[in-house]
Amino acid sequence: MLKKTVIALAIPAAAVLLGACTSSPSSADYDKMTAEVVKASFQDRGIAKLDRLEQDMANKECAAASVAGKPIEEKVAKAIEETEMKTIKWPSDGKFLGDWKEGEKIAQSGRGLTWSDDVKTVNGGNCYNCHQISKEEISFGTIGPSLYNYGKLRGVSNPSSPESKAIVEYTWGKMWNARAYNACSQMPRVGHKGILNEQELKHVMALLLDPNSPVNK
Amino acid sequence: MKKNLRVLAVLAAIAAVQSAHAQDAAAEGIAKYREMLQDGNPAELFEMKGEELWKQKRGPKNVSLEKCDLGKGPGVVKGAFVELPRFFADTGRVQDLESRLMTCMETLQGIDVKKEVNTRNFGKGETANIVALSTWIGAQSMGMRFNLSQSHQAERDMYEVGKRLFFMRGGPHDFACATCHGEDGKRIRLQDLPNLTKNPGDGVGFAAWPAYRVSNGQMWSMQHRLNDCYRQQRFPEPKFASDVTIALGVYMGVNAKGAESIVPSIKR
Amino acid sequence: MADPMRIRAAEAGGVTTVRVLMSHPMESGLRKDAAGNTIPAQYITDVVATHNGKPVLQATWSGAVSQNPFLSFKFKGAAKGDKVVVKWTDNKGESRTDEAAVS
Amino acid sequence: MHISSTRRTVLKSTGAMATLLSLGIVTAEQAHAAGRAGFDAKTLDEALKALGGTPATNAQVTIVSPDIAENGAVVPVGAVSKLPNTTEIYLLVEKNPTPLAAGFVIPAGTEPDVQTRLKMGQSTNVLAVVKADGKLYSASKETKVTLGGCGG
Repeated sequence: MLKKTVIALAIPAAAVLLGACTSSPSSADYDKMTAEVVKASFQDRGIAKLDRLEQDMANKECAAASVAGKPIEEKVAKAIEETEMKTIKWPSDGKFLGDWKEGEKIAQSGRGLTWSDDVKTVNGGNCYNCHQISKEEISFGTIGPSLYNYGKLRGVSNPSSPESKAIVEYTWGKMWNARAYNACSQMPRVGHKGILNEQELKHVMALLLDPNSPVNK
Repeated sequence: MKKNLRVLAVLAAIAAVQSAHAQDAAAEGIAKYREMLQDGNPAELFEMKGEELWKQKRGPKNVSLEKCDLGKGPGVVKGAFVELPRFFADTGRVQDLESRLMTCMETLQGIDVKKEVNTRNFGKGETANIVALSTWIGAQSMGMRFNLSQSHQAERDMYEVGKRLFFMRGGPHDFACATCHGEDGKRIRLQDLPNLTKNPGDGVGFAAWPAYRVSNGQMWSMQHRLNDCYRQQRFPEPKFASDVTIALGVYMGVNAKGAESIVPSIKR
Repeated sequence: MADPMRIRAAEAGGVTTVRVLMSHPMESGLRKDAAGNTIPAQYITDVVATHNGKPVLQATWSGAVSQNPFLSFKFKGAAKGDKVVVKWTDNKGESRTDEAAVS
Repeated sequence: MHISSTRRTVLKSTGAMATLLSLGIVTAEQAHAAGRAGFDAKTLDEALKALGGTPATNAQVTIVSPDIAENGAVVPVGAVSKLPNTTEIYLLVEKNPTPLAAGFVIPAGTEPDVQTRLKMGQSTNVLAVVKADGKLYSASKETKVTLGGCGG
């Protein structure tokens, strides 16, 4: 018998091998094939290294649900939310709000963490890419909900009052790690992943919750 | 004729934009701006260069690309673009337009393209030549509708891999292609985002690249478009013509079945 | 060497519309590169279009004209088949001349 | 087929002004002075002064520029004049570092109707100034320049 030669190319090889024994590959086969393709295709560039492709439970499960075209199982979602909730760090000095003017600048900026940035690049919050925030900025995205009048609509007239405590804490937690509240939220885990630091998050908090911020006018 | 088709496709795209945000004056203003830009698309400069490169004798073997098989037989250009990526028996691979051009440049002309192509500089050398060739070849299918084959097992495999890549979340921001391109009617800033999980309509998404980018004066082929998507996704870099880029091309191209190509288009 | 222009000249009702695309970086001299160094100015300063040797348009430009410039204008008196010649010159003295037949 | 209709010839030359001179449409002095007057001006007023003074607005002059530009790098701008004997057209972008962006000489037989693409650093007034019968007239409109892309 002739020896079979395995072709070095991942995809056609897989097709030939799988085609020999089964009519079509299973979803698990495709997951494996995808992993091989990813491994062969990506390369480090600048600060964007290959370790960024490693997926934690939250990303793996949410992506799998999307591929299957089904909502994530409730049990899995709960497990993700519990894990993510534990990552939230509260302000070290107990103060939640900074300067809304600084917050606006951070919300405007979409910079940082790409391979064309370097470690010195100051990260932006990317907020306007997905959300309406202040009325003045007409160039806003719609991937996330509008945050115009965020504090006002939630009845926050004094962010340091006891009545406002729950919404202030929720807002902080949501920005630190959105997936503690919604397992497959599309929003970046801004605090948890170190996109913004504690001080920067406080400024964005002020943009959303300070009654003097244009957001609440 | 060609010009009319282009204008019609653009008007349809603009009409779609306008109805989606009828009450949004800003969006309407931008649609008007895009309409104004249609006359005099610098992509035509790249088309000219691409046609010349196709017919010119080049490389160690000093031959043209006129015998290159883009899937419809040697030398057949018209209609090839709207059927790519596809499986090629001679290489045993599914290839997109750019990777197929690399094969032709290697085998016909003897150019060591693998060493030449460089995602670090799409505007130089053989990489720029592939962009120009893609622009011209794409333009020869203007007004035609996407119709990718899924008859070969390798093509079906690439679709399934592409789908998984499309939803794969990673990097510091947990972004996937689907973050921006998984739903209808979304925008990033003021840019309308096509839903690439289905046919997003004529002349949008997969049916709009190669495109001239006015923001930087560059002509971008799909390889460059995907490269920059991954940059903005904060992922590491996909290699030029790697299987990740081809699988995503198959996923988007198959989903876009029936969409009319307006390539080469003009973009922000 | 600069890449060729794309010139289209179409006659209708005695009026010829000329549309020109030029391949040029149109660097204003005001931009900085990633390292913070000023990118030297290089832009088209003069454009001249002629029909049968007679000038039909002359343009003087600054670096504020967009990269890969587009220019459109209309003139009377050309017949189909006539030649329209366009020439640009930039601030570095580089130039390019191309022509097209009126269709 | 359109591609082959553009024949390419590269000519060595000493500049477009030389061509104009040799063609006899400008004199040597005009070539020198008219050449780039106003292009160095840093404000709209200075630029207008260099062109010959403050123009009167006139409804026969039309400036074509979009209400909103998705990208300031490429903004379609044009001007049309219905004034008889229009011989020059200028396009100015008020808030650019040097407002005068382009000038056009319109010989007899050419219509005072030109279009091009200009760069704009921010939202600004865009002006068309035309010279007709030796006098200056203008039209202006505001174009908003938005931040495109993802802010990165």
